[in-house]
Amino acid sequence: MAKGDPGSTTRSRRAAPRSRKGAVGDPELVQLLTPDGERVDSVTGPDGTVYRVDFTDEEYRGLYRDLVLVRKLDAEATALQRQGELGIWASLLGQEAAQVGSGRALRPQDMAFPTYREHGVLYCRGIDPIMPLGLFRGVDQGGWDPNEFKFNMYTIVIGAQTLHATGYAMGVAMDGRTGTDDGEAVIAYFGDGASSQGDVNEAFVWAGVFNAPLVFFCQNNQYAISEPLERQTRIPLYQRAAGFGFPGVRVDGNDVLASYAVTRHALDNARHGQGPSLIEAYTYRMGAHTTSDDPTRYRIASEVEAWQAKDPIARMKAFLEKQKIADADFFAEVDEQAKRESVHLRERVLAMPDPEPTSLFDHVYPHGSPLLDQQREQFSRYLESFEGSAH
Amino acid sequence: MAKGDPGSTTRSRRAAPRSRKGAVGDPELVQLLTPDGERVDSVTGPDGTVYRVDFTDEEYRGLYRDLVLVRKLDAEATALQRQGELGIWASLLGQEAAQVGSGRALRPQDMAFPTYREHGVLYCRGIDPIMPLGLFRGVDQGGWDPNEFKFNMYTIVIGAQTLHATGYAMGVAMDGRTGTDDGEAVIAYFGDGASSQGDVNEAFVWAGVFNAPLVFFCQNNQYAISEPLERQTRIPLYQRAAGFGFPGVRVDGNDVLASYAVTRHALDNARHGQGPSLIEAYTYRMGAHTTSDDPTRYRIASEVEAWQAKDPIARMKAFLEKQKIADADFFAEVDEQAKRESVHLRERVLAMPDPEPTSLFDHVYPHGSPLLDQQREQFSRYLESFEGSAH
Amino acid sequence: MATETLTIGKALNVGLRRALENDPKVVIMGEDVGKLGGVFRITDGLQKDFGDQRVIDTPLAESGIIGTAVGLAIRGYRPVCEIQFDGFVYPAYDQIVSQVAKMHYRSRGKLRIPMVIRIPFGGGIGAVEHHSESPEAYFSHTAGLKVVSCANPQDAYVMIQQAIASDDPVVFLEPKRRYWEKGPVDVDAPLADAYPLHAARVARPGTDATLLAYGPMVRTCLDAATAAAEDGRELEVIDLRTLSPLDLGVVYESVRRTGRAVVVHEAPSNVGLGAEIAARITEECFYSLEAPVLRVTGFDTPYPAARVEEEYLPDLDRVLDAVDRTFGW
Amino acid sequence: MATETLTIGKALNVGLRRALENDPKVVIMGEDVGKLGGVFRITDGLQKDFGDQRVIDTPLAESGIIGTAVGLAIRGYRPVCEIQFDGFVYPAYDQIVSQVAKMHYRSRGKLRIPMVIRIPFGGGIGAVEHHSESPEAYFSHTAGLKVVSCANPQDAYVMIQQAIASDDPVVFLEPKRRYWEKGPVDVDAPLADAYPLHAARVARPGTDATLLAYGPMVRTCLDAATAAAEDGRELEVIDLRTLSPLDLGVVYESVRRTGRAVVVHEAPSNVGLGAEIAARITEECFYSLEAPVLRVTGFDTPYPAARVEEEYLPDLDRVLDAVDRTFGW
Ligand SMILES: Cc1ncc(C[n+]2csc(CCOP(=O)(O)OP(=O)(O)O)c2C)c(N)n1
Ligand SMILES: Cc1ncc(C[n+]2csc(CCOP(=O)(O)OP(=O)(O)O)c2C)c(N)n1
Ligand SMILES: [Mg+2]
Ligand SMILES: [Mg+2]
Repeated sequence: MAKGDPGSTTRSRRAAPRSRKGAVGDPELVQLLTPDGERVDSVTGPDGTVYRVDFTDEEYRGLYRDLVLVRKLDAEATALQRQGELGIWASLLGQEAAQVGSGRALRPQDMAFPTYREHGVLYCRGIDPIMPLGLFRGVDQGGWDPNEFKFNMYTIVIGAQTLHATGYAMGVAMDGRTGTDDGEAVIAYFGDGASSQGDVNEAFVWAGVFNAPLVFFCQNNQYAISEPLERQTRIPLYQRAAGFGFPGVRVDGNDVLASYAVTRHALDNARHGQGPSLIEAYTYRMGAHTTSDDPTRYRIASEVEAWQAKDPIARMKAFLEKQKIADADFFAEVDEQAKRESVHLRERVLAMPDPEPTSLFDHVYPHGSPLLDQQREQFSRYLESFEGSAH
Repeated sequence: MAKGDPGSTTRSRRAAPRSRKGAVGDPELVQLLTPDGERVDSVTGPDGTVYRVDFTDEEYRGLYRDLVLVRKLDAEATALQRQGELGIWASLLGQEAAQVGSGRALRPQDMAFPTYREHGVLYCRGIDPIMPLGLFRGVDQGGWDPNEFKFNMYTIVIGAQTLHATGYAMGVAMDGRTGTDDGEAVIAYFGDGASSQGDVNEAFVWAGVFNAPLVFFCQNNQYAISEPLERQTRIPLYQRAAGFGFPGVRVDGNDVLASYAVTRHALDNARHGQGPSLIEAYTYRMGAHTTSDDPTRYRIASEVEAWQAKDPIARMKAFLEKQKIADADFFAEVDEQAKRESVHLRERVLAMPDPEPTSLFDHVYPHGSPLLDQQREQFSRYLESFEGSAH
Repeated sequence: MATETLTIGKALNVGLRRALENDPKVVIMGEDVGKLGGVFRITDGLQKDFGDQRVIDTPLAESGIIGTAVGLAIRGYRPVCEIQFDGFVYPAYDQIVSQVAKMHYRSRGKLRIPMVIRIPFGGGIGAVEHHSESPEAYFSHTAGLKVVSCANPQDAYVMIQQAIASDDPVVFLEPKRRYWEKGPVDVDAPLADAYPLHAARVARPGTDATLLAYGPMVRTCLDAATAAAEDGRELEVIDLRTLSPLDLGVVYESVRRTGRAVVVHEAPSNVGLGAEIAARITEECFYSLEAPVLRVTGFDTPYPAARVEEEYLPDLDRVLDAVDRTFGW
Repeated sequence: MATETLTIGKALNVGLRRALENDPKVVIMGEDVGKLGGVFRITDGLQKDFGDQRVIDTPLAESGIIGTAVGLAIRGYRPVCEIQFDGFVYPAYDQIVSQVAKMHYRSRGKLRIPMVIRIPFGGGIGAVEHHSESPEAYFSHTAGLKVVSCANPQDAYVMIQQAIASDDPVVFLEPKRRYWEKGPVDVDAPLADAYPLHAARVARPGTDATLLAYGPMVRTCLDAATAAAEDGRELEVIDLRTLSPLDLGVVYESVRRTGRAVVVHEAPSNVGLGAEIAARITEECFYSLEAPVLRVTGFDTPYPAARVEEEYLPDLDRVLDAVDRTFGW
């Protein structure tokens, strides 16, 4: 599915009146698959855009497979952390649909700038899920060549990557790579908490001024560690975009179909030269902020349960079952594959070698530094001085 | 006028439809006095607020006097700079109405956070205009006790003061000083360029989340040094507020009456506990950015001329004349006073003593520092070593 | 005298509680300081007891935290800001160096910004990037700021209260890897009688060489001194406590006796505190030095991946190796 | 060889022009760099000739300038960012120290950020606050950044091109008070043959003591050396040129000959470059030193009001006073 273009979104050029909406649901929330697994044929966003998807059965099954795999690999990483094999883990549990939907909406030429939680997007980009685990295991700092994978390194400093994405998107436009169907688009992921950072708002300014081919994708998982959304904003986050002069839309982030449709539409607008937009994927962080966190200190069980009922995978499964797009064999096979891949991941994590001590001096500068050469040499000699001793 | 409450603004609680507007002019621009000096009785803002003022003749004359005095003192400072008596000067030429209107709208208990250009607001606060000249002459860093004057020190780092204003306003609320007619309100001044800074947008976030009693007053003078507004935003700046969940309004910043009405209304809302709002005072920087700047490099004469026709003082004068609120004697007397005050200012600037060399060690820390004591002592000894010599 | 055994983390928590009790103008603000009690639980229970106007969960933006705290200070409050981790203080850097540090000076002494900026700092906890930084040089080089670090529970308890009571803006560096170390704390002794905030102190007397450290490295140096003593070498350990201004009187006195000094910190060497201390010792004790002042520090690389941080961080062996080198000069 | 007489400002302008000509990936960005040509006119005429996609007027936000430049660098561009004044670099501090400085390291060498951050720095122009800062220590302490400063038109012309051609992120400090100083510039000599970017150089040979400076203080030291020569004392002046990494080989060589060294910079003394240089010289030349390395610097106060900046800034007299003191040790 990553290669084709099955989902289609059409924009009604004459903006529809504000009150017009799709068949069901909250006019402020684009949804194409209800928590019960009912399909909505199409839905109209606040600016009159009509969102719909038109997947083949195989593609629907593919999305389900993605969701299950991504959740399973994430659970495996959580388990690895519990067993001391990772230093920390930031789980995506609950956010699979937002990530798979948006990740699959990317075209091969598109570039993504993740936070530290976009394991699902990474997976959809076709990237080996082992890649970020070096960071969380502490054997490296998670580095890879962003251009090789069209996927930037994880960014931990909240919001910083949104400016990088904006600059990159400016470069896309400067390269003349927008304005056509095969133009490039850029997506910047960030969280609800990040929306308060100066950097993120500067990115909004820049993207607007330079009409950058950029989609701001905010996963509003309702919390920034312990702080609920009300500590970041008093109005829905998607409305922030209007203040900077570009469209914003809130999508049901637990609905993989709507997440796909909305993102694909926004990316295509961007690649066609229509500039930036903001997507707020309304979702929920079902687990802890990271494995270091204890969410029972700041939120109540009933809230978590209410969101459990909106689970992104359960609704997709219900849909596939109801529509007879998939049968028990299929679900079993997917679970089997998920298990296989997670075992494989685990094996490879355990096999990750610790870095050489002196590797800490590598790659500080492309052109090196005499100071570091000296420190490396002294440290090597120092280490050698212990050789043969009990140290 | 500073003490009374002559201007009244009433808010129609049921928001009027978007298209409804006052008697004349641009629906997006609140104006009560046209460039030709015609009074508009009342005007309805984008959110349905009806703005009007109801000044006595004496108060109208008072506003005129403020405008003239402020312009004259500013011109004097420019002249002083040209003669080498000031290191630099940031002129308010063209922005008198925005500053006098908003400055007079402040009640005595209100607190203002200026940039480096709010000489007019400072004047309206009843502050001696000599006060900031130490900064521009280079004899000190412009400091005074903000609480004594209810007017913060000038802030040169673009946007930084908007966060200070927000924190101060949070403190006002924490002190229980909102919610009544004599509650306190805070006003934060900044420019169109500043709207791009992370700090300013973080201030918007904070003010919204904490419902701070704060008016963001943006003087959009169309330029940030050489950069025109389009480099900061692609939509009108007042609309930024909507993205953060509070009202924004654009006022004719060359119209002292509208500037007063809009600011008074916003301040009163704030003091009553209704939270922050943004005012964009649409105006023009008639002169250079500072005396160091050469605006002919980046803007054309015809643009300046077009704005000349909207001069804030000329229109007020035309109004006073047409309505026979003031006669030639009055205008002559005001000019006379302006001249007197500017001569007086000049004399006092010339008399400003240079600081003592060792004063540079003063007031680094309230509780001092042994390192500085030592440096001061060594430096004093060093200076003494030259005494009697040719140095 | 009520002595309790507390961890450094708990001592800070009790000290903060004391400060909130003693002065209604003290407010704590930062990310997750409320219900969660901070990611290290240093503010645990405080919002519950003092309310969310005294212990304020802020939006996620560090410049906003410090910038609004400046405004609160102008309003008469005494804000105590928590920066969640060392690596996240930089978005607030402008507000700290251009506003907090300069307000008093610019106002010719008329305005005070009695603010404390608490930062858990340093490495050794196996964290991912940006969670193990030692930014003290950036603040110590900035005139107008005072910078301190505590190294034991008693100091943690007292110094945090002194910092809050001080009208100087204070960057308060907490040795995060030592949060869980225990020690006795006299929770009743009056603050007025306490050892001064801006003073160094001999943590272990010795005669043969002087070790200088602060925060997390004090423990490392004390361990090194214990090990050295077994080899018959008596090392004096000085806990600097105040990083800006430095209090070097006791250091000069020590080095004049021992003739040898080693400065230890986690931060990179280049243009770090160690350089300043070495330069000043050399100036003051030029004729007493048997060897140049040596530095044992983090290397001049970004803080590395957790699995090599033990190599990056100064430890007992590297400290003793440097001491040996001063004897071999 | 086409030698022209240019000011430092003009030499930078011509150097930037050359860089834009030679590599289509070079882009200049910052506040007012376009039509206005920058407040110091260093980019004068460049937007006119290269268009507004190569010379980009940005929104007014320094973090945005550096942050988007990182993105442009990832995209394959070579951004040259102008920070309008030294005091306005701090809003970008997070992007510089946590992103620019660390990207190469984090990517294990797979990503390069060939960015130049140009900053007119230092005082002496009678400006208001925040316009006269010397922030070099903040950057030099940061691993992953390189920091250089030029002191004459020839270096200005060559070094800016070398910095742009380098794949290392370079903080390029321009001595703003010297922008108008003139000197000969060979505008045709090939860059490949030029003196290396990260190398110090003897600016004036001497035998009796060594003066170390960079940027604006090189001129001050040369003047001091001229004055000292009249008194019969030959001072060697070394222009450090590269502040991080420091290139101290030539310095050690000099100090071993002279036995005396004075470091001069405008930045405050405490934890400044002078401390690092003094510490290293002491370590390397311990037995050659007749006196401790002395520092002549700005004081540890915020940069003061313009009318006392001459007192604040090191000048010929203060430099010579320090030299005298090294002789009196
Ligand atoms: C600048 C900065 N400040 C603080 C942190 C510590 N921190 C890590 S994640 C986080 C919360 C982020 O919340 P949000 O943006 O909603 O993303 P989420 O974790 O919910 O996906 C915080 C405060 C950080 N990483 N960077
Ligand atoms: C953080 C920061 N960056 C850059 C500058 C330099 N600077 C001074 S004024 C100015 C333009 C400000 O424009 P605007 O906010 O519109 O205010 P105006 O001067 O037009 O009143 C700039 C870039 C500064 N003072 N602070
Ligand atoms: Mg979140
Ligand atoms: Mg402006």
